[in-house]
Amino acid sequence: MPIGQGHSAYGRYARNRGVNLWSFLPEGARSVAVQARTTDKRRMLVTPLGNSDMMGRSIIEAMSLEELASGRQPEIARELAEEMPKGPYEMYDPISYPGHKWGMTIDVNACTGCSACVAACYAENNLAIVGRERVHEGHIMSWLRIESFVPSPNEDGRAPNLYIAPILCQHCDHAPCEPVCPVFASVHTREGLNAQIYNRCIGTRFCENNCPYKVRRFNWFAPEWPEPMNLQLNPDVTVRGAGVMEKCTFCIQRITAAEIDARTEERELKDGEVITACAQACPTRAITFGDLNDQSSAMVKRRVDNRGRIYTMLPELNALPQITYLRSLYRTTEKS
Amino acid sequence: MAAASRPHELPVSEGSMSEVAVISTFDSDEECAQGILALHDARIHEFRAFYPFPSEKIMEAVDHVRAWGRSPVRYWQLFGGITGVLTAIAITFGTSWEWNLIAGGRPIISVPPYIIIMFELLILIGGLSGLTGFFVHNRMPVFDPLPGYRSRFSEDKFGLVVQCDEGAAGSVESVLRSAGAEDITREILEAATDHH
Amino acid sequence: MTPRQPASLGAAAVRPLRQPMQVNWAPLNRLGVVLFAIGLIGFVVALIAGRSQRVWEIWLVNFLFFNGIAQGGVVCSAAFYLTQARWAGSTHYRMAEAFSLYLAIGFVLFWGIFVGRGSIFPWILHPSLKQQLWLNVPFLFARDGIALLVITVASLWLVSLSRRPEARAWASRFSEIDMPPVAIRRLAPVVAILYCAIYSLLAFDLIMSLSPKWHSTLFGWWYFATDFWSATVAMGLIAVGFRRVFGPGTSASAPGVLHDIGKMIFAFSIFWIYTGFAQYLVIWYGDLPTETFFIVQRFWHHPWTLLSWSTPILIWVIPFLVLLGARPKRTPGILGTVSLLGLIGVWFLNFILVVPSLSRDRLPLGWIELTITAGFLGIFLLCAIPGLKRVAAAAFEPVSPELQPRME
Amino acid sequence: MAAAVETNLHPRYIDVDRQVQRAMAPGGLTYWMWVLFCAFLTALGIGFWTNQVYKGLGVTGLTEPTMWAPYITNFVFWVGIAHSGTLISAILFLFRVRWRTAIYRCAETMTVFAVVTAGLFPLIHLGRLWFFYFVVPYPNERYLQPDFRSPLVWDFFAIGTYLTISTVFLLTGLIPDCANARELATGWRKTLYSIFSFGWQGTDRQWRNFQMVYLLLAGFATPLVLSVHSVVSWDFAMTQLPGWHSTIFAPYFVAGAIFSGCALVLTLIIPIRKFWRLKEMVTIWHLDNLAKIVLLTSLIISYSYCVESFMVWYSQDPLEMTTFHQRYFGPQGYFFWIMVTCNCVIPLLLFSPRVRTNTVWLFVISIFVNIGMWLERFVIIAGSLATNTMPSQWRFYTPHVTEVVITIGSFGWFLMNFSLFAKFMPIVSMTEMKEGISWLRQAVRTSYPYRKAA
Repeated sequence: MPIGQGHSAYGRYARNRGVNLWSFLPEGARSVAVQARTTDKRRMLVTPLGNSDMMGRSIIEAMSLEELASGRQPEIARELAEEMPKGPYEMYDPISYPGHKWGMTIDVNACTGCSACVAACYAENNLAIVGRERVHEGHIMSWLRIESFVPSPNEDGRAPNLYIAPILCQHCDHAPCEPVCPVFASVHTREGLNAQIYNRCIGTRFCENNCPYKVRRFNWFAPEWPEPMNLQLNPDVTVRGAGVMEKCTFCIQRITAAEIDARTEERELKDGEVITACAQACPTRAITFGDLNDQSSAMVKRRVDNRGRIYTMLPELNALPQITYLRSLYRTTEKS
Repeated sequence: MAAASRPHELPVSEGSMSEVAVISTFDSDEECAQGILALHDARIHEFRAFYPFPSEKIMEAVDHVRAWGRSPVRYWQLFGGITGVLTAIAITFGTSWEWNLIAGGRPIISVPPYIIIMFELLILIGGLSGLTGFFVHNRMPVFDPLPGYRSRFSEDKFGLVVQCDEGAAGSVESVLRSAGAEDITREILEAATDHH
Repeated sequence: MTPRQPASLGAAAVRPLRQPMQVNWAPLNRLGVVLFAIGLIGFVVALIAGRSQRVWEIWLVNFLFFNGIAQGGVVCSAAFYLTQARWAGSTHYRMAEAFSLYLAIGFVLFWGIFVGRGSIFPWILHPSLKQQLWLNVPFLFARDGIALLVITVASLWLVSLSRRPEARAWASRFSEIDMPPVAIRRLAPVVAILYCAIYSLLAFDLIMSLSPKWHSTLFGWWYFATDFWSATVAMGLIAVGFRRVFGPGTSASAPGVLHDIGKMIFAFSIFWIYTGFAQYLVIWYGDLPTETFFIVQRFWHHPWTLLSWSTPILIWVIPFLVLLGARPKRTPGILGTVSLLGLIGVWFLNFILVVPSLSRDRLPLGWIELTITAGFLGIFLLCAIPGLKRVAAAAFEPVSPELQPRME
Repeated sequence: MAAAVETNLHPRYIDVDRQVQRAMAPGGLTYWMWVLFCAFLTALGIGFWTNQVYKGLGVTGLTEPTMWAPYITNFVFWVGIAHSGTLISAILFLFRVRWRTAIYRCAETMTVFAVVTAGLFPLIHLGRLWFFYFVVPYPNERYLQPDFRSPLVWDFFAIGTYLTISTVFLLTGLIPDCANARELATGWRKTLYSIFSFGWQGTDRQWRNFQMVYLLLAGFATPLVLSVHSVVSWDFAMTQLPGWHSTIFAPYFVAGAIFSGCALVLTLIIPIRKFWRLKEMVTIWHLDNLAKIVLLTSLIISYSYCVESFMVWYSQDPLEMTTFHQRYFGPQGYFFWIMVTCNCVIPLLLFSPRVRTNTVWLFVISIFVNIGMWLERFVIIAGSLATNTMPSQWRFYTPHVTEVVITIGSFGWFLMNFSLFAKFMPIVSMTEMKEGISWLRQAVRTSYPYRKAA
């Protein structure tokens, strides 16, 4: 049962939203016995997530400390490597990105699932808040979501209790969403970003169909921000209208602002100058953002330092995501 | 008549007498085809056949008699098709070059998908151009009906119309009658119409 | 008007130059024997020299190629019955069935693959845990052997029915609603359905399983369409050959018949490129490594590039461009050349489908391949002679006057 | 039936005219009630569409992973329906198959209006309908060009070409017929037919060019048929989505299209020949042959289902395995089994000549086939999207009233257009029927002796 949520303050829109279970507990209590009974009140239990079974797919990976120490890959990675063809398989010539090429490293082991990144993303990018009923309909607008999977029974005792990781647009080099767009609304920038150009979008929703990570969000209705919520909108970010597809931009407004600053000061962009909202908000520093072409950037270093743990989601699709995850770690001796 | 026995000497479309259209009606396409061959044997070439459906017998007779060859409409279609492919190449390659946008890591000029556009425009422009050719060569739409047309020629009768000088009309009629025309009438033409 | 000739014979129903009994089949016979002997020697020498992989991979290529022609021909004949095609009386049935005798031999030659299985199928050496339920030696050879036996028996049965007088009489009558004899009417769809199912199975088992990771759902369909096309091309070669021997006066070599065969070659070549392109495009776009490697290796990597690109050129580009008009279809020299190149193209295709899966970086095309191919060709020619004799006989059968495009 | 009395083994050409004229006679009350009913359904659909455009696509039951469910299903369904028309009119023309003459006009009319209906659905499903022209390649001040790599742009070209060429083909074939009708009609109808006959008089030169252009259009329409539904299938096959990404889709969809299209021709022509007394023209022989095509294409799609399932199992691809497992045994698995029953099992009845020559059986089977084919597209589209690569994002589609009404409205729209056209234009080609009518009568009498009334 999630705890620590709910609001009692922050204005009329936030007040009395949700419940903080802590408030029911006596001071200093770490556990309490409760009695459950039916109240005959019906309330929809809503979750944006569907299936909690990962079905053995390479979405959130974990490895044991022993495997890490001995340099072995976990079973799922070995299986996937086995499936890859031995010979050449690239249909397209690689495209070069001479300037910056933005990427991200996410340490799954450091992620606690606190959802600060999600909140930061909502605030930074003017995401529409749709409410419980429409979340139930499947109309949630979050660009970044915390996924949690329950390990399958056969992995019992050999995996963490729960797989948790933030999932957002992977900014794939071979982005499946891009070529299917008829109007170039989904297109790659010369800095390796998977951009979504709202003005071009006509809402065919083909991109989301072909997105293997399902991170694109469609404006089913025109979003509304009642007074005075409209005043807290980020002026650097467009507000999208009805019928438009949207998704994570790697906070392109921050990238652009930093690049403009650097250009006016006639200097190179420094590592760490651009930081996405999610990375900024993450209390455990699980998310690092940076330039892949800069070999000394913290993001690249983090990958290099943890090269035994790196993986990309669903590698068999060859989408070449620019987000690299670091596997979660667990001890095999630990029983769950 | 004597003319029927000496068909080679039939004067056709000569002199300054007024022109007439000799309109013969046939009951079956078989007879109509025979009529066409009879006219050919009589060295009469200024005729026009009307028939309500594309009868192969008549068409064969017409092919035999006239040195038309195959319809030029096919060249319209051919050149239309080529134009279509070239147009498609121009717009697909051209805009890709111009915009130079990366999508999904695919090459800027991605030939396999463009083949589909080429094919569709081949069909589209080729088909429309063939239709245009059809209209042009048939001089359609026709606003003034051709001399000698009878409404039953679009229903159940076959017509052979010969344009000739009034003096020659008699001999033409006898040729047609001997071929099996069931009904023959004359229509005096006011001015010479174009024979296309 | 002069009495109409059957439309398919065109205007050129001229007196034949020679009668069928005057044809000397001995040179063809001798050629077959010589080629077979060469093949046998090559086969034995290569096996003694320990080149078993090369022997058996080319064996597989030739098995697929020649069986494809013979089986495709019988299915052509079944398709003619299903569509009640009577454009050359009964002659085009004889042409399609000309190679059917080879099917019986092909069934025997299939077991050569069983003998050489160890040097062909990679999943025997490196069994895949996931796929071994399907890819294991006893099951594969049992199902393919039974399937081949079934379709061979059904095909030969159809051919024997088709050669009966009542079928021949039906073929030289003309009325569209008039149906072929009832036994054929029942068997022809069975053969067609079996062909689609079994040749898909063979394509999956004998070609696709050579690269066990690769799969394409259209592959079976595309493959049996290729075989069907190779049979139409073989019919084209027969027609052109008979034109050389008998002149344009027979119902096997008349310009109208050449024209109709040319149309078939043209149409099915387009279908071939369509199904081929449908696979290429989907794989190109889908960008899944387990699918793309098969194509990337063949089309973009040394030493396969040239052979791979030559197949669509020989099977589609040349037939399409050359046979676009009516005149080239009626010209024996052109039709013959296109057909011959097409057959070579199909052989290349079988080669390029089979061999790169087994030897990734080297192109094995030497004396072993040439002699064994010659041996197969020899057997094929020897099997074809009785069938060709029947074509020659049918070509001189008088065509019923009812064989006209229109019944009055 | 009255038709049986009039049977004449040696009909005159004018008999053809009379029969077709009878079908074109001013409609009675029943006819106009039917047209009004269809118009009402259309209006209902338009109303709901307007509401959807005004409020946003959220009024539908579409959700996050099932971004395309009913609209694209309808699109594919109607495009599929459109295919048999060109098959019958063009491909069978090239093969010189004679049974096409009596039914090709009906099939072509169906084609044109089915494409018109199909073309609406990409628009209906757009998020921003008012910017649909962004897909059209033309020089513009917004500095926009479509991406020719996108299957949706191929769709635009393919559907546009198909609509144009099939309309041209229909109208070209109508020219001599309209000339015929012109001579028979009076009043405003005479003006109508005069316009559509373009002054046709049937001279030898006109016919020669007509034959050539008709042949060439048929020759162009034939590969076009293959390409259009292939392109439609590639909307799905080009993606990486398990259940969509499959090389067999192109020919399999084409076969499915012809399957459903021929079934709908049966659905339409059986009542028409009964109510408008065209049994002398559209004989049981025609229906028998149509049924054979339905059977053949049913076998092809059964083959495709088998190969698809086999290949999933053969490749042991975990993503595909899960999707197909869900397709067969998931929460909406019953759709799949209904589909298999309608598409693969019920058409097997057509192996029996008795069924093939019984109009009631044929009508019922054709309805089942259409249900099955609609479900097939639904199963592929909505089902595969719901069980995608990210298990956390699975969500099955449930319809809301908007899609249901718009779907019904599309049937109303199609049937309204078709019924109007069939009443005002010759629904059986008079010119082509004249050629072989006496042959046809005699041949059918001798070949179907056990169905005298046909």
